[in-house]
Amino acid sequence: MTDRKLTTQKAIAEAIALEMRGDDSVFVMGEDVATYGGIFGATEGLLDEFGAKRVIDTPISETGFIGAAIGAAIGGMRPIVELMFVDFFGVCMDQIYNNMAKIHYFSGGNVSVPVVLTTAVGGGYSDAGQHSQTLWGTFAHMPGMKVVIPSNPYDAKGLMTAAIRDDNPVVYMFHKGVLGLGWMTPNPRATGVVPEEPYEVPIGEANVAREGTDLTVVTVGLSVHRALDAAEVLQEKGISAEVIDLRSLVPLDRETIVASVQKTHRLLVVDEDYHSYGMSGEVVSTAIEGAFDYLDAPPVRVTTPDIPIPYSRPLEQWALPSVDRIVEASSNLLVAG
Amino acid sequence: MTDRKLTTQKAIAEAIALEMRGDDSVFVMGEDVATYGGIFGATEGLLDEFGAKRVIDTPISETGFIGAAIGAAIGGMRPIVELMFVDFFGVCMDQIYNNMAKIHYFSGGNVSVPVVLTTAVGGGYSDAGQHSQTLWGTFAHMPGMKVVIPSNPYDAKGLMTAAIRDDNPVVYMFHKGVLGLGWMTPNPRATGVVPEEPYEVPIGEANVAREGTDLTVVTVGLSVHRALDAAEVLQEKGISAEVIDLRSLVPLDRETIVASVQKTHRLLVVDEDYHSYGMSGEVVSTAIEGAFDYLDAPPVRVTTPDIPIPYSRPLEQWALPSVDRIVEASSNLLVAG
Amino acid sequence: MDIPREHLVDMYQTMVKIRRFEERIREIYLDDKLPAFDIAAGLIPGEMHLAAGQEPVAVGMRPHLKAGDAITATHRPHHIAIAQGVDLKKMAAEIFGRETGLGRGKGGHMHLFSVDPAFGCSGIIGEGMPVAVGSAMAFRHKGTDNVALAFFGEGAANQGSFHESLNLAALWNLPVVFICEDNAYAISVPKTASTAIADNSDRAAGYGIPGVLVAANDPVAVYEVMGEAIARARKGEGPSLVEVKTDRLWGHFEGDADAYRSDEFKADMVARDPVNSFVKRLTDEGILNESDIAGIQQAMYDEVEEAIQFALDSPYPEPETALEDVFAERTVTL
Amino acid sequence: MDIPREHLVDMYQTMVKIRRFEERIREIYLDDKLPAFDIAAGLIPGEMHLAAGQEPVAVGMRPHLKAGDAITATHRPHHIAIAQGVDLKKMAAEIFGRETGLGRGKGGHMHLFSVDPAFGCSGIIGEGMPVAVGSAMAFRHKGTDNVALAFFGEGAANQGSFHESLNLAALWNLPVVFICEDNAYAISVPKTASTAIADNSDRAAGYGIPGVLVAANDPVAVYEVMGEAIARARKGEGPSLVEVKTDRLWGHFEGDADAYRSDEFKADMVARDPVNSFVKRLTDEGILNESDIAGIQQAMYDEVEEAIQFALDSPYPEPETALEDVFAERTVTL
Ligand SMILES: Cc1ncc(C[n+]2csc(CCOP(=O)(O)OP(=O)(O)O)c2C)c(N)n1
Ligand SMILES: Cc1ncc(C[n+]2csc(CCOP(=O)(O)OP(=O)(O)O)c2C)c(N)n1
Ligand SMILES: [Mg+2]
Ligand SMILES: [Mg+2]
Repeated sequence: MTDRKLTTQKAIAEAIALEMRGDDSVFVMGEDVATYGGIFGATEGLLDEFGAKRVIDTPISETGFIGAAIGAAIGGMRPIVELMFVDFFGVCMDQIYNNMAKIHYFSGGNVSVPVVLTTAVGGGYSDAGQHSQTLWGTFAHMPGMKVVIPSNPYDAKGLMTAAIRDDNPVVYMFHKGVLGLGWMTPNPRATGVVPEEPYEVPIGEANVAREGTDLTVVTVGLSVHRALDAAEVLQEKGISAEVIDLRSLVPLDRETIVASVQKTHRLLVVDEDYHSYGMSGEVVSTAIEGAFDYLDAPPVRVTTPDIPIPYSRPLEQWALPSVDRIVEASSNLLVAG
Repeated sequence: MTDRKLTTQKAIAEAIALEMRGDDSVFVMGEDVATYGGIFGATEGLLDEFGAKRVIDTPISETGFIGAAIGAAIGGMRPIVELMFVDFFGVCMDQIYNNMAKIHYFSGGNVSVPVVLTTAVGGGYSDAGQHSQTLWGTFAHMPGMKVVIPSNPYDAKGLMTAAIRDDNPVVYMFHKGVLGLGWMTPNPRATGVVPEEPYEVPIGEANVAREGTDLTVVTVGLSVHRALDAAEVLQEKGISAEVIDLRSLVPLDRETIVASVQKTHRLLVVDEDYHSYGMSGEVVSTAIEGAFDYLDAPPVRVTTPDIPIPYSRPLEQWALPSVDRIVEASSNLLVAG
Repeated sequence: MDIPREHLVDMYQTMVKIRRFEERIREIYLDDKLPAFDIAAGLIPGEMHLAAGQEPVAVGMRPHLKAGDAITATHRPHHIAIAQGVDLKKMAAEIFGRETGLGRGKGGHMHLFSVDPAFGCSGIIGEGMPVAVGSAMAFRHKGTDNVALAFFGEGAANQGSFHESLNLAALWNLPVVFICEDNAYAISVPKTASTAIADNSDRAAGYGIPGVLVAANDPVAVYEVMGEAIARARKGEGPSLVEVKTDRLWGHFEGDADAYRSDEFKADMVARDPVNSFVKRLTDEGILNESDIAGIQQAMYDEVEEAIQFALDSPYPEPETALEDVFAERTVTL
Repeated sequence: MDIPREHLVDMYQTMVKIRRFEERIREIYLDDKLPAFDIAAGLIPGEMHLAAGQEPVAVGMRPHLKAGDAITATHRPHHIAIAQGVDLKKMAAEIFGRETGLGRGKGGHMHLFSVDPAFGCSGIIGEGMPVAVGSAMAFRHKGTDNVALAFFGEGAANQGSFHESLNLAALWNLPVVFICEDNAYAISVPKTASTAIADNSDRAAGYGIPGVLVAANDPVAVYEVMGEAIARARKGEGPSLVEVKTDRLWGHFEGDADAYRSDEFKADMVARDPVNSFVKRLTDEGILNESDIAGIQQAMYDEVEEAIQFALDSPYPEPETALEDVFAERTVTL
């Protein structure tokens, strides 16, 4: 065991490389995944090691190549296919939710579709309304695909390993803000100790990222970092926040949410996705269903409002969940009820 | 004022015809909307009256013709464009949620996109996993489009009139089970009195379909019928259920939900859409946020589980919300808390 | 072309089997739905798209297939599935929603999936074409000479996935044959109202691949063209696009009033029924005599009846099994 | 073809304006991001796709446009917007995220929308083509002779929406001109790795419409071909597909290391810079002299600077205005 540190982006690429070394049926395909190494570096270095037959640049034909990943998976391969930004899902969602996610069911369990669909999510750097969404609520709403969202390098590697080895379709969402890319706003939490050997982080288990006693903050992705930062501010105010990193929306680890709320009696959900009809409502409902009698105040949601993500920085920064908003909502929650 | 009765399907077609007579910029386009009159009859008779220039059969090119509706709307038309089944959204969602729904915002309010997107939703007749979904949670999750779902002929006509006259994109979902089609399982609630003149049902106002005092059942679409039927059964058991037909998911009439729950102290949400990350969670959260202190028991959800909708009748009927499931959940809810 | 007798007989047999299957499904489907048609009622509820008339497209490829080839078909899949040799009993059981069905009753008639032979279909127009491209990628990776076949209607040829799939297959020189079943209608919309050009086979040029038109709804013509296209793909020479002008004898789905096609059009179709034309030809050419034909019919009818009986004898799935098969168990663990 | 002098001058002027605009945006964009590039920082945050080198595609159509024509462009939209005459100040203000911008700061550089002239663009590849088809439907309905133009990259030509849009426009004989800006790369992926054939203009045959290749990155060549295509559309003779081989002089977005293109490739592009070639030609042909050129440059530089100054002087929107403009007020009431 070393103390080697990696960025999240390099941790993802390493997990893929390790699986590709061990399993000839694993291959990578997508726009700019080969020569460029992935716009967000998730496939960096793979072309050099594995060559153009296993690391394949595609045309801009998401329906075509994601559908092809399905066919290849049915045919015995384990494709990792990249949808460059989750925002582009609208040109190819049929293949994802109606085909990839349902074939196993339609076949009564006879056909497996072990595709890993990687995609970049999230805003905060003024990439405007068609390049800043998270949309995890949308993917998690539709049955048949697992949905994982790492927030740090360790989980990123372990979840990728687990995703590749899983016989089910797994949507693997990486938030641009947690990758540790050189051209994004620096984020110390995007670098961390990552074991060199392969390991799995089990899909469907939330992580208590910080223990606390006064309220539970449930979140995912970059907002985990915001929540951890907010927890430090809150600590100074004498408020002890427990931070839960869901890591996986499907399956959702409802037990961990409920247990934490039963302990803290208060729930704040932080969700970078749109406010309504998404993750925040599901987490609130989960807590209500499992811990109604324990709650001292109604759960509160800090989310992106139901607006397209605006471009201009003051608008965007105001709209997305921030440390300030979490601190404020937590403080209010503590005096409510 | 006459007592003329219409089916929901004919009420929709009548609303369109009335607007087309009054406004030359209104036109209809979609697969099988002209000669066939719409697979679900929503455009029946329109070709005969308005001709092939205003009632246009399209190729199977949903991205193409829904995108074209956007261009036509920006150019001053008021297109009504049909996506035959909502299940097909995956081949064209980009045009819907990234383009139609966002242009007004991106333009800072300068460009309007008055498109009505009609689409059939719902299951219950063994049309299997790619033709039975409701997916309203998916559409309602993404900002910039209104989402309406009539449950009866009167609302169907009034909401269609309001949708056509609205300067915003409106997704108009008609549940196949409420249309009163001759080839569907007969449904007496699918026929009702409809005024002959044009009128609007305001978008964003829920309807208290039945008043009650013991619990609130919030639902939409065909499940309104199921809930009303269940309410009658419950009445016999001495339980008085209030049934709220949301009619519109965007905007969502949160006030009516909250007011009802404040009155009854108990909430059951019935949602034919998938259980997680959708409408049911949003309604529960709305009640919690607005009526936490009034609730005598945690809200309960009767939904379609997170599985693709199965074909075989015993499987499908078991999976979709039914009168029995509503009665049972309501009865349990009354003794809970 | 000199076609081996057994191929001709095989194609004829399969045509009879397909037609019989479609007829029986139709009877049973309509039986308990008429006079008051209720789509949700009866032994076979839901939509039903039958392929009577399109048998030549299905059987023409049959003699050229080999083990391991993969097929994707459409919402109108029975003829193709039968021609590829999908287990008829399990297929019937799926259509009847039984536990013994290909998908344990979860898929129904638009969602028939078989592992061996590798067959899949779909209720979404154009959904299967990209999947066939992926099957071909797997073949190439494994170094087999298998071929993937993607069937689709002429209506589907205006869907974006057609374009993307043909470009991908051509670009990567993959062993895929794309077969357009041109029955001139997409539900009620005639091809003239959906397609800017007369023949989809001409669109092959946009991808630099061969595009071949089979202008007759004739198994032999299909056999010849498909033979070449499949051989080409097997040899690693890349994809082709084949278009067959065929006839959908019945409505788009059962229960369709079919008012959008003229009586004359429908009468013409019946007059050129490909099963009749083919049997006539085989008789004229002395390949089959009347007793051969009777024997084949009997055998095929029996096989179909046996499959349907299997379905009828099979139990419905338990309601709670609806929750199963959403996710596969992991096979690989630490 | 005999091109009126004022058209040549107009095209040149516009090229200079475009290039200057792109250069200034680039400077300002990079200025406060380097040496430690942070995409979220600076006066212009976010992605920035500039079109230096592609000016001929934009200016060649310009003299043929008339009031009311509608254009959809891509994620690389500035050159087209400028050539169509979109308000340069409001456009700059939008790029700088100001309240006075075309979209009140909500859209940014990939989402520039103008009502008059009718211009829109998009961050999604292939999204604008269907919209242009719809603009043309509106023109036809209103009985104007306006034309819709859809610009897209050669990468976008492999997206399903290309196929659907061309088929629809051809089928309905609509006044649309589809213009493929073939700069040989889609981010890092060369056309040879994305497109099964050499020239997208050849795909026009799949829709029965004219497909014309402009093999030179030259405004005059574009002018001629676009003149014909636009005239054809105005006369009601239907759509065309035009493909122009052009050059993206800089990276895909600012900050792109552009390592996927060889130094030689890049040097060749610089050597054939279309602004330089065009000015040389105009000088050689005696259409402009040195003082004309200096005058034009000064005027264009001034206009660009004025627009940027307008943007810089404009306030940022108030944060809460993020909640506005999601929905329009109803105009029609009971
Ligand atoms: C994406 C999508 N759009 C529309 C439909 C509805 N639909 C089902 S079959 C059909 C017609 C298909 O025509 P064609 O491809 O010619 O096949 P055919 O039915 O003639 O065999 C349509 C429009 C669908 N299933 N999927
Ligand atoms: C549907 C979709 N897929 C992928 C992208 C990411 N993307 C942005 S620009 C681009 C390359 C576009 O290439 P091309 O169409 O040739 O235009 P160019 O950038 O060369 O002007 C890609 C892949 C996107 N924006 N939308
Ligand atoms: Mg057809
Ligand atoms: Mg390009």
